[in-house]
Amino acid sequence: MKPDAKPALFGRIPILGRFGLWIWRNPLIAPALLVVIVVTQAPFILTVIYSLFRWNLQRPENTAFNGFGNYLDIFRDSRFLDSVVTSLSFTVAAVLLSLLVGLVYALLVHDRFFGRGIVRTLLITPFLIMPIIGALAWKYTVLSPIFGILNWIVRQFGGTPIDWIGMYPVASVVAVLVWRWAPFMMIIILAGLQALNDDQREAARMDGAGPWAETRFIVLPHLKKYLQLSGLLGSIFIVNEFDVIFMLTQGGPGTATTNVPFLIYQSVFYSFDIGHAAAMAVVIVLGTIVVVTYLLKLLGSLMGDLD
Amino acid sequence: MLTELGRQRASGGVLRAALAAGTVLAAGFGAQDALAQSGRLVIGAVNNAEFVAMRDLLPEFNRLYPDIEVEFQLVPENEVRARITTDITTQSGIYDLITTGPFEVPMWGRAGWLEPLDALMDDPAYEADDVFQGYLDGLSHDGKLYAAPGSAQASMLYYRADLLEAAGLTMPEAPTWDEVVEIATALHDPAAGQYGLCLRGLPGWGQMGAPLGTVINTFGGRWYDADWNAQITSPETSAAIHFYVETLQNVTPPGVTQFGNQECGQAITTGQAAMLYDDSSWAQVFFDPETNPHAENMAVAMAPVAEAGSKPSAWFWTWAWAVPTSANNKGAALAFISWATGPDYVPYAAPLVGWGNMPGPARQSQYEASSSYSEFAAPFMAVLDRTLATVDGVNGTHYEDTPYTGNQYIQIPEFQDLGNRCTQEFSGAVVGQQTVDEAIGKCQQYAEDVAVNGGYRN
Amino acid sequence: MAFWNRRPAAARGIERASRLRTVLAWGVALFVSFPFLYLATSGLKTEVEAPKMPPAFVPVPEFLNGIPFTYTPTLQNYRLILAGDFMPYFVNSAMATLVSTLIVLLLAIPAAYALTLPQTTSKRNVLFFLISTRFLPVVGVIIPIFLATRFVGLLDNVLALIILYTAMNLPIAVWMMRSFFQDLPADVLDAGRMDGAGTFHELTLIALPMVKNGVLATAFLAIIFAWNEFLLALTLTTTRAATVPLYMISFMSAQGLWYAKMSAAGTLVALPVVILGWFGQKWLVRGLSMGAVK
Amino acid sequence: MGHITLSNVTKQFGAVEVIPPLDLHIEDGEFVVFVGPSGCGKTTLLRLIAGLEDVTSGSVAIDGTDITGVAAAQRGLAMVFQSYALYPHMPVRDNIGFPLRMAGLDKAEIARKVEAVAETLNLTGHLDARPGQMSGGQRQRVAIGRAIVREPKAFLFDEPLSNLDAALRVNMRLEISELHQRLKTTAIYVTHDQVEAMTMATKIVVLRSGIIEQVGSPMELYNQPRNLFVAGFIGSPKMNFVTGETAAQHGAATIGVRPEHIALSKDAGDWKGRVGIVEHLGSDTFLHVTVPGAGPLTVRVAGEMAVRFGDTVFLTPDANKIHRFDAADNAMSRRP
Repeated sequence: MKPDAKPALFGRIPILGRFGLWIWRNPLIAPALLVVIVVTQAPFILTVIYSLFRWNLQRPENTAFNGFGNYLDIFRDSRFLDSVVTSLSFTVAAVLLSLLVGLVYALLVHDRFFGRGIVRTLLITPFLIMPIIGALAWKYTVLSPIFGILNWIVRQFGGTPIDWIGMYPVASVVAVLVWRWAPFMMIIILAGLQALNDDQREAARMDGAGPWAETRFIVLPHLKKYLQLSGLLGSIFIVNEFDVIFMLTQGGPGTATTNVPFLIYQSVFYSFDIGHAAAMAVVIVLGTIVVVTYLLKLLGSLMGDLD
Repeated sequence: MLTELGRQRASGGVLRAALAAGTVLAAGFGAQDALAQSGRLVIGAVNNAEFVAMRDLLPEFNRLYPDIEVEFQLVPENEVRARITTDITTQSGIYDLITTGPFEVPMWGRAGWLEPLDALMDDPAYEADDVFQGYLDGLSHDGKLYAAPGSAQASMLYYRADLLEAAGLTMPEAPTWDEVVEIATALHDPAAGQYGLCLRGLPGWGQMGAPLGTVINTFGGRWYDADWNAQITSPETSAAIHFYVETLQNVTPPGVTQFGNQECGQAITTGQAAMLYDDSSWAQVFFDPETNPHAENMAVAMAPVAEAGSKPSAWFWTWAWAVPTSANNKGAALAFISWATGPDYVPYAAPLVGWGNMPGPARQSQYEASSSYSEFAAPFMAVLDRTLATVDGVNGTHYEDTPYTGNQYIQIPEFQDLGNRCTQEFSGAVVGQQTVDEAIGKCQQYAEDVAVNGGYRN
Repeated sequence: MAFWNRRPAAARGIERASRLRTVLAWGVALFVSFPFLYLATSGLKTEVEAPKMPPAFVPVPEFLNGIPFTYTPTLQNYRLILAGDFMPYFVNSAMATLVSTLIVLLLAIPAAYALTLPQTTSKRNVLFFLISTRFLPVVGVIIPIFLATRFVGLLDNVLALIILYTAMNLPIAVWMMRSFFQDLPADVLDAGRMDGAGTFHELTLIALPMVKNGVLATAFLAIIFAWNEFLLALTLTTTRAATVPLYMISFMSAQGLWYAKMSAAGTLVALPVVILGWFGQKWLVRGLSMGAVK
Repeated sequence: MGHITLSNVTKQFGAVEVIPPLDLHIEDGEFVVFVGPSGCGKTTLLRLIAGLEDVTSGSVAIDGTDITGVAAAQRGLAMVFQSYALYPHMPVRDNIGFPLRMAGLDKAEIARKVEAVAETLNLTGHLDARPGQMSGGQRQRVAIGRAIVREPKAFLFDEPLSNLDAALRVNMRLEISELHQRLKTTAIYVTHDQVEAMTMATKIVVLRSGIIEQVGSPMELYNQPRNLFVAGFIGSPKMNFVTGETAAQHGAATIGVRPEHIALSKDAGDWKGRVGIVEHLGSDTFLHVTVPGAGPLTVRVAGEMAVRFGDTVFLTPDANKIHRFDAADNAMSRRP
């Protein structure tokens, strides 16, 4: 392993160093790299530039260089800070619950039983469905005060219909996110379970471990790596979640479910305030880098030797 | 048919000539390219029933203009605004024709983003005299018309006469808000799935913002004083917001923060809501037995006011057709406008898709279009006429001086964001995320930011 | 003492779950898939029946009408949707998805292969760079992407989506394909080199045929991500290139009688990927874990 | 036709030097076996010759031509891998024909040559089978077929028999030897099994940590190991080493005696010891005897021997066959 083999971040522009120029002469890699850089890096550089300008699409005459003014503005704006908190709480809650639920799913379906294939299939379905359709289904078939099955049940027990999304918006969004991401966690955890040597479990049984002890002392320690991986990947996807919030709550009521991506979306497409939106985007990208750095280290250790 | 065809063509012809000159000067487009009545025409419109129906009638348009290939995109209101505004402000040329309204049109006209349509007015075949002047005023800037009224509306109060009667209640012709809430409370019976009133709770300056705006006006409130000091926390404005939020909390269906124009309309046709304060374009739906099982029990009243004797308050809105200067096919766009808003559309379309799917009347002749229509239009026409006659929906119904124009909105670009953010906060207050005063405080802060950042106040 | 002594069922083997667990697993599975199953079943109702409570779950033939929780299915919603303007959306989605997936494979396979070759250096940097781009929030770059798309004249053009989806899926595809290539026995590739295969023949004649399943799995994942993509489609397409998510957002606000039609449309849109997923679930693991977990 | 010369060849993996500077000459037609414990660099050396690894410095020449930078395929060598490395998606016919196809031969000629090779290797009936359907021995033959079909200048074998079971291994050993007799093509064969080395090689190269300890014919290595390592590595059971007083008596730091060069008696001899484990092989008997002052020794006795655990026996090394080593483990001359 070379001493300088640290994880690369996207802030590190390949043309400028590290990768060395040879990579561009590698006809097998260069095209893929070029596409990714042009489509993802170039726009990000533009975003950084935009973030330094006062620029509202509706008032082009008002455009001017603004230095770090946009950054000052967004950090003074309670909406942005709130959305950061919202993003973080969604992420923490949804990731932890998804992990837990995913683990339960995985433990439920790991061993063979009647119809295991079908059960697994049903369990991963939420992850496959287009997110906006998943959200639509929840909004209208489950949570809706009028058509929703939940309120029908409530009414059977003599309750009055509840506006779930209105009254419990955060819980509603987290519920949908967990519904959608727990299968993702399950898939990775299942892979971990499959990698667990049956001999080990059998040996534990020979040594007198009951199902609980077996899970606690053999299975869970073995799964640690997999739980870490799924948790971290899940965090990165969930922190950027947009589709479900767009469809389910539009960030509301109030700003209860406005996370950073949705706030940026609103800033761009409802306020047309490019400067502020870009500043927020830069901040969230920088924030993501912290997590990604850790993730890459973890991935690196999971991948074993590279180079 | 032949005469109709001829007239449409003629109208297009005059327009073409007139517009060609203006366009060449203004934008430097070649007249030939810009005004061809052929090719691809991309329309972006709000997905209201009248435009959905219009899309279904495209074969008729194509019979008149066989060489125009129409691509009609219909999107919910909040989304359509986002997409259209992005297109217009970046001059992207996505749309050749858009639905927009009196909030944006004067600003966009001034910015040079919309084509002037005065030529359309000058075309005798268009019968411009027939169009209500009030709507045209709202769509003009500096004496130039930038959009043609497609579906016009003013706000009014709908109610179920049968339910009121059963409860021994009567509705004044021009009720106050207190009276409305009193009646709504009497009729509100959630256990039976019966709700007193539907009122837009969906955030958005064009959704909750519209009825709320009129409540603020009639309560004597305003967004800014003459010096651009935000007035959300002023006693009048604050009282209006408190009233609106509490009404939503007390007498509306569950989930009201997700109810916009469409959802509230459904609440009436499904019999859930006893009353609805919303726009006049619903009248055609509500009074038509084909589209509303309770049609014969529907009645309307003037938009409620703060107290008896207050000056009438209502919002005016027009979904209007405009041609962006960045459009690629202005000729086809104009042809479509003249078809969709011309004097022949309603008489032709109403028998095919029903009165409920007609645009809100922007032309006097729509009321006289057929005897059956005038018959069922009679109950609400009186109220609408009176509203149109007494309310200044363009310059506002404020009691106090304001530095801005606009009625249920204020005509500055930043209002779109401000209105969205404030209504979002208010909807948060409706479901108890925060107190009304907290929401008002935030809204006040946003409004102050807009005044300063927008350069309205130093 | 030993717990399993008292529980012969558990002792019989690791691979058999208890009956309680079987029931539990089925219960959870049905609960979890309820929103989708109910959506699918509502698509087969009439508009009048769809919003009715108590909910009807079970489609039955007409003569069995009246049994609680049942209804008579109809295909009228599907007929309406397919006769309407749904197909162009569907075709656009299919185009964007399939073409981008094809390009992804064309670009990712050689790159991934090169990243397993011993003479390639900086593998770690390239791989980590690639995957880090996948973690960028798309909203963070949506403005420049919109403006750039406009600049090159590709607004409302499927080509724009194809390019973006390609870039979006490339990193994962490279990671995934690489993990498959890496599992190939090194000897076989060495044998190929001894036998005179250049890199091109080594890849096409030896390595690629051996990772057929890997290619399918990669394609499968790329298809899922591209098909379900929402924000870019929403922002960059209008009419001509509009994909199914745009069709779906018209159901965001209640519009006349729309519940059954929405359900049918949602089912129709979700189904291709769901079916694909049912067949390819075993491949999901590698893709979703970037190949870190085999 | 195929003599190979390595001059001053080194190989580093990162900072680790796997092969220190090394020279080696292989004559045309030789059967050279690289042998050594695992990790000694023998496979690396083979791969350097094959061109599958690049040398860090030095040069490789075949028939006097420097081929240091030449790609593996262009070196005119063929290789048989430990795992056989057959292409699983191709039938046997295509597997064997692959190098010819890469060389651009036309189809008819490929078919003809493949048939011919299949004939010699008894694979004719299996040409359309896939490797996955064949037994280990058959796969090995296919791998060999793929190597010989292109008539290389030399064969490279990388532990080709280690995946086979014991019986098959002996068979294949003979087959490969026979093949070499017939083709007379230079062969380089890597193994960690000194029996394979002894039985097949015309020349053995003993490697340790990338360094050539000794090169020679099997018998040279057996009779005149250059140092303690070679002495211990070649021969089975292993040579006995005795140090201390006993060695000093022979004027050496260490003396080595092969088990077969010790005479055993129940009555008298040089060393007295107690019998430990006795291994009866039928043809031979191996006794593990503990001799005070000399340590544990292994003794090989032809035929069956009636001794039991705990018996006392006397051992006498064949004085002419005692190997002496100095303090640096290098062999000293035989006692005069």
